[in-house]
Amino acid sequence: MASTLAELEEMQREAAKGASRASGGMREVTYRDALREAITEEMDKNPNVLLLGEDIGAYGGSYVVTRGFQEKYGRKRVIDTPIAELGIVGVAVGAAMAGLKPIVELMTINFSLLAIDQIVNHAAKIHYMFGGQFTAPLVIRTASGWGQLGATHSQTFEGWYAHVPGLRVVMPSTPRDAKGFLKAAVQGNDPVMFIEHSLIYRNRGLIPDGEYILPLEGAEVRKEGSDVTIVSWSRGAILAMGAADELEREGISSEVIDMRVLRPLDIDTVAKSVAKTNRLVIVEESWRTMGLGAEIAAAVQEVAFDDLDAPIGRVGSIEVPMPYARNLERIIIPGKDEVIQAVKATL
Amino acid sequence: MASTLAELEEMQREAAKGASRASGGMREVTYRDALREAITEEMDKNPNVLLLGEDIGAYGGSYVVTRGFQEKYGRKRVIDTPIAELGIVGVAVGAAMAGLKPIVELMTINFSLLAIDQIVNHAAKIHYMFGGQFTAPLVIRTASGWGQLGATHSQTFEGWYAHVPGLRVVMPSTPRDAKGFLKAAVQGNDPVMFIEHSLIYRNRGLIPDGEYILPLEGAEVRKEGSDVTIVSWSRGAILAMGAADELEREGISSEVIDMRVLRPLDIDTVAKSVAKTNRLVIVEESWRTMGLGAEIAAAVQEVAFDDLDAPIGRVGSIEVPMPYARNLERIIIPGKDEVIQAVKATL
Amino acid sequence: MSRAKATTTNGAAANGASRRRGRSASKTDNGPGVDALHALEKSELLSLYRQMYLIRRFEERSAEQYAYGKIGGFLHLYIGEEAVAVGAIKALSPADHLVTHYRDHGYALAIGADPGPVMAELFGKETGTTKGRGGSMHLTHVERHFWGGYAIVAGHLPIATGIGLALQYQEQDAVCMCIFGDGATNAGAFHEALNMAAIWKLPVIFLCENNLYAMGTAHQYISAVPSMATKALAYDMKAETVDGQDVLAMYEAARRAVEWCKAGNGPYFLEAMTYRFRGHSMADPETYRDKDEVEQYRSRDPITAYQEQLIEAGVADKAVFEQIDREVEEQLEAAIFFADASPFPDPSTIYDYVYAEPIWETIARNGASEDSEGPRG
Amino acid sequence: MSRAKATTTNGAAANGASRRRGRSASKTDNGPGVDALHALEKSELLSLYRQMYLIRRFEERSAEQYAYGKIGGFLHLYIGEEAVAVGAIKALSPADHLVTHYRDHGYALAIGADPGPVMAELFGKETGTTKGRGGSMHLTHVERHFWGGYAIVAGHLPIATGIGLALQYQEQDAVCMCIFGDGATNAGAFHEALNMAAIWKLPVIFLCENNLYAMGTAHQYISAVPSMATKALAYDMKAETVDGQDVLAMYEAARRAVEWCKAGNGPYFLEAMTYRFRGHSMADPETYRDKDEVEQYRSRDPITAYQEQLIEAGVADKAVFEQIDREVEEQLEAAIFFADASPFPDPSTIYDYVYAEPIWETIARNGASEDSEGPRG
Ligand SMILES: Cc1ncc(C[n+]2csc(CCOP(=O)(O)OP(=O)(O)O)c2C)c(N)n1
Ligand SMILES: Cc1ncc(C[n+]2csc(CCOP(=O)(O)OP(=O)(O)O)c2C)c(N)n1
Ligand SMILES: [Mg+2]
Ligand SMILES: [Mg+2]
Repeated sequence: MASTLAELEEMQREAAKGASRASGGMREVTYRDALREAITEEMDKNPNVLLLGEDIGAYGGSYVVTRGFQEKYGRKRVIDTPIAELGIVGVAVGAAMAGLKPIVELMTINFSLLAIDQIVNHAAKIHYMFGGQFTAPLVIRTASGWGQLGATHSQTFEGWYAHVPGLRVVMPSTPRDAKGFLKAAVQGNDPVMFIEHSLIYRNRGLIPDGEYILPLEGAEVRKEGSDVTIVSWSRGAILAMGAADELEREGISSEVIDMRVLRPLDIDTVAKSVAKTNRLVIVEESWRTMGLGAEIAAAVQEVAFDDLDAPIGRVGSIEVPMPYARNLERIIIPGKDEVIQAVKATL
Repeated sequence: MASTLAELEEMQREAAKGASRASGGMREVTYRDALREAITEEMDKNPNVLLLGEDIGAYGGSYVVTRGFQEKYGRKRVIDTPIAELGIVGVAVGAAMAGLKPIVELMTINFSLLAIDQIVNHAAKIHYMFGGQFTAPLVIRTASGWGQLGATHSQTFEGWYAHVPGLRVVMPSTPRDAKGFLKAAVQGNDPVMFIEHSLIYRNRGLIPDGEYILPLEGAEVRKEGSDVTIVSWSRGAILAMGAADELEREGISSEVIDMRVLRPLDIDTVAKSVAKTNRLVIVEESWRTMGLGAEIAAAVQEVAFDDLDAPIGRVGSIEVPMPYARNLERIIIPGKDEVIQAVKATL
Repeated sequence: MSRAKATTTNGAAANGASRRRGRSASKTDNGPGVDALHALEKSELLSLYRQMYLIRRFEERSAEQYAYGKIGGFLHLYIGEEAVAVGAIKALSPADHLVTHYRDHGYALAIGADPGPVMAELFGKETGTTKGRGGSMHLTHVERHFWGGYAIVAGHLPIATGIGLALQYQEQDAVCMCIFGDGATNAGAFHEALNMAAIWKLPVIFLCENNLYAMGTAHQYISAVPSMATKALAYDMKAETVDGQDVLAMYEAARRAVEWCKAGNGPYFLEAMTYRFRGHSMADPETYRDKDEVEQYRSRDPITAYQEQLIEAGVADKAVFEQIDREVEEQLEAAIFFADASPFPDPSTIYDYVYAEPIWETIARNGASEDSEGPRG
Repeated sequence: MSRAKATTTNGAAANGASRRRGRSASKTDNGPGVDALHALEKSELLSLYRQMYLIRRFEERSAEQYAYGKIGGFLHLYIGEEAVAVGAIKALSPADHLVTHYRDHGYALAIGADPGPVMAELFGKETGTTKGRGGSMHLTHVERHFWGGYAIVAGHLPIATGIGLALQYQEQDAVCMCIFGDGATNAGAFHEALNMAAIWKLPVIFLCENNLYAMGTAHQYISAVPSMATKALAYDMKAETVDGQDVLAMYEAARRAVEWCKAGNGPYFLEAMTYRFRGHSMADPETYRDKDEVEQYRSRDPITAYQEQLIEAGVADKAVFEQIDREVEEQLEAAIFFADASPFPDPSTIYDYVYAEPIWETIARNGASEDSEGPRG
């Protein structure tokens, strides 16, 4: 059982070794580089893969994920688009229907609201509405995050996308998941919302040396424990690990689950854990009311009612439009202390 | 305790009598006419109230709520807009900031996705982001509903709006609430999402004779009961009453709560009821995953954990893009049978 | 400051001189449609008539079936506008692509969909063009790359642009034609799409059916300019306005557009002036326009006008048309029979097509929707 | 087909002949800005200089404070574009209204906000223009109806249009000026707003700061037309392109726009050609443009050019400018001191301003967020 992040990485290294034995081991990369590898591998392999987005060319992408790609692949395959989120996603939907494999970058998930009609009413509907005759297998990469960016640039709407049948929604927290999921998304036949996080691009982690993909399904137990289950995803999962670490020192053993894929949602893995720990705390950066934690809590109490010894706790952001002032922002976004407090409340 | 819809109306009549004693009683109107009364009363009183929307003029509104208003109030106050949901809402935000009181009609809530950036990133943010210096007190009227309208025209996103601090979200099920809430929304100083339902415009109900407003807060117990609590809103609340009726005949006594206001959410009233019945079923027309029922379930298990004798049940739509075929549509939207089944599962 | 590119129609561009026959032209000048009248084979000319008549009668029968309760939801009839679809589609080759708005019956039929599956779709049957899933607003014809009707106004313009991007990317000798109404030109999606199509010089024909109304609102209240083609100026896009009630003029204009795009010149904006003779959908009370106005437009019926034109030009006589009409009636009788006789989708298939990849085990396991306790879980 | 309305700048419209003084004009022709040079009082001319210099130095000091870690998030400097804001705002009267995008420091200062509260806002302090809630991108100045900077590209164009609607509705003799970049003209919101402003003939000045780039992408890759004013053609809207590096030309053009709107002619599209000397924001690596190009534009610095113009015209000498510069430096020193000395918002006020009406009892009771167990419940 891992009790520190270093130990976890060791664990992951071990676990992944098995998977990548053929290619001879693991190496450490940043979350950003993991994404870059996924994109280039897929572009090198499949000439129909192309990138569309604002400032992804000469500027290199607002979070520098696509730097150098336009030089390498040319303007035909790395297209700087106008600031027209609705149009860009729509163009990608059409291109995907007609046989290309577009990876759209929306600078941040906040701007995805402008494209949400294309995502929800078009991309997610194409396959069903036309009786299975067409698909729109585009990948939308976008970033959640915050950092004194103000009310309109600090939100995260993963829970909304998780509501929509027809979409697959992924929100990886590690370089390994980021690369494996992104490759799976590109190779798959369904529209995928692929949500990154601006504050973890520089995080480092181990990935298998060779090519690998991770199917877009399933939560993962990041750390085993016996007293309480802490569930989160994206940066929240890292926060949860940190909190678990500290709790461990106080003698509280927590099992940490990274949801990773938000639609379809793997409630099963959470329920299994709760059967063991009998306690659950969900951690998210979103506003708590109608954040994804609501669904997880509602679904878990349904399947694991008798296993629960305490109310499921939810930790989320304070429900206000994000103020700019850094002291307020720090209070609003949940931190380790809030997670620890919520865990203790269940004990 | 009312056990039929007729009895409920009788109850309401009685209850409302008190409130409207001054104006001498109640009268029966349709949901549509209740809305029309609210709009005309507010327009007659306040010259700054104006209507904006697609086809609200000569066409009379897609659900005929505004018929005749352009003749009565002129083109200045009843403005047919282009098909430009984003722009319309944005215009209303600006007009509201500058002192007008716009009531925007978005034909259906499906199209609100095109305007969601203006609703979430602008209307809901104005007051907080500018430190309380401005408000954007517009009212957005829109309709949920279905009826062989296909995948893009049969959705309902009230749960999404309930996620957003800064917005008030209302979804009335009765003519009385429709009128009282709409007037409160128009008189208020905050942006309001006012969500109607296309399948209940012709429903009749009693409203007080004179002028009245209902503050935008609070769930309402529509029927008292002791064995189980059924929570819903909008058309779902009517469905729940029907199911309760039938359950009553089988000897199962259910308490029915109409949430009515979806932000702020009145969990307290639900929790109080659950303290009595120890069982809860939530009914909604939305997809269940990340529907508003998720939040209600998550919040109730938190505050009423020890009161619950069974998992909270959720009834929602089958999670597929709505097909056109009527036989499939009927299966997808929950009906009385599904509610009854879910109630029995908690007993 | 860019120069105006919009022109009015002229018959100069369309020609098929090699196939020109010695038919006498009734019109003395070489106005719109005359070249086509000369260039097209008799069978082609009659086929245009047949298609228009088929659409007209299909719509009339649809209205009737709607009244019987066999069709639900919205039903947007194409009556009065038949010449636009028929003329435009005539200019497309099998390699070309089509995307339309919800008023799509005419396009489905013009591009070659069988009336049977189209009617079956309106009935919501498994044998419909989208297996009863899409309904009236979402018809398709896969073989001819008709990617469907779309019900969110202007939402399909970016999609058509994306198809155009794919055609260009894969260096195909094909265009994507995109149909929408005058009302759609006021939506942001329209402008975002046109801009991208223009920047990237994509082979997309933006065909605007200007029927003067968006639902119940006349264009002057919702568009700053009366000509929708004006809007192409903002993108320096080649544009043209054509009489959409004249099937041959329509065809010629569409041909010019196809040629322009295939020559690598980028997109083309075509505005077809037309009029719908019926309400916006079956629910429309038509309170927003004068009976007189409607009557005036009805007197310029594209089908009877074309019939007269062909008779005058000596292409066919009354008997030929009567024969066609009879055949169409039979075809529609058969289509309705087919639709009636077809089964509704099997409820057990309700989860089919949500995802193109198989639903994964996790979702099946966690019981959110598909668990064993029944569909609603 | 509508006729092009866009014109290039000419100095003819702006005049204030009655107040013309006997100052000798250095330019022989009556080109842009010359009328203004004659018409404005010396104090007004110097005030324009002072404002530009204040903005320049404010931005430089902001960059410095950012480097010290006192400012967070984005910081979009206005350096190089000062003449646009200063010239444009000069044309507004106190009754007029202003809405801008996130690159808003220049506008806040030009319209009269104190540098102290503006700097305090950048620091996120309670004494800032929005009490530390909005930050750099959301400055305001309530007294002068500056309704704020907005950070969603083009999202504020409909809002400005709505303010214009309110002005017209309430028959006020005022305009709403709306500032945005070249990149914003490709967004749907831009078009939806312009269309409505044009249909309803609203008193809105759409002032596009064409600095040739949207973040790191040059306009030719993302706009189908090089002149943003071309896009006004789609709305038959009066349009003009002006040299945004010339503060007097800018003022004259803005005056024409204000007069046009106030005369009830509807909206006016003004495209100011400008250039930002620094990166898009502090995070910008500036990999997308040549150093040479930047140097070339820097050599046409709007502030030094104007200083020279005033010296040449005999309005002031070096000593006057040195005096102004010193005063500005002191003002900024005081502003930074003020910002530094100001408190951060009190955490107990974190729920203030979410709603304009008091938070109702229900939400307080149900403990979703505001319950007694602490802010996160
Ligand atoms: C985004 C959106 N807003 C509103 C509607 C409702 N609506 C359906 S058709 C229509 C009018 C469209 O008019 P036009 O584009 O001129 O096409 P026409 O029906 O005249 O062929 C409207 C407003 C919709 N389907 N989508
Ligand atoms: C809807 C939206 N998309 C993307 C962004 C990110 N973004 C911020 S500024 C900007 C460029 C805007 O360029 P322009 O309109 O020319 O203004 P400038 O910064 O040059 O003054 C972009 C893409 C945003 N804020 N909003
Ligand atoms: Mg139309
Ligand atoms: Mg720019």
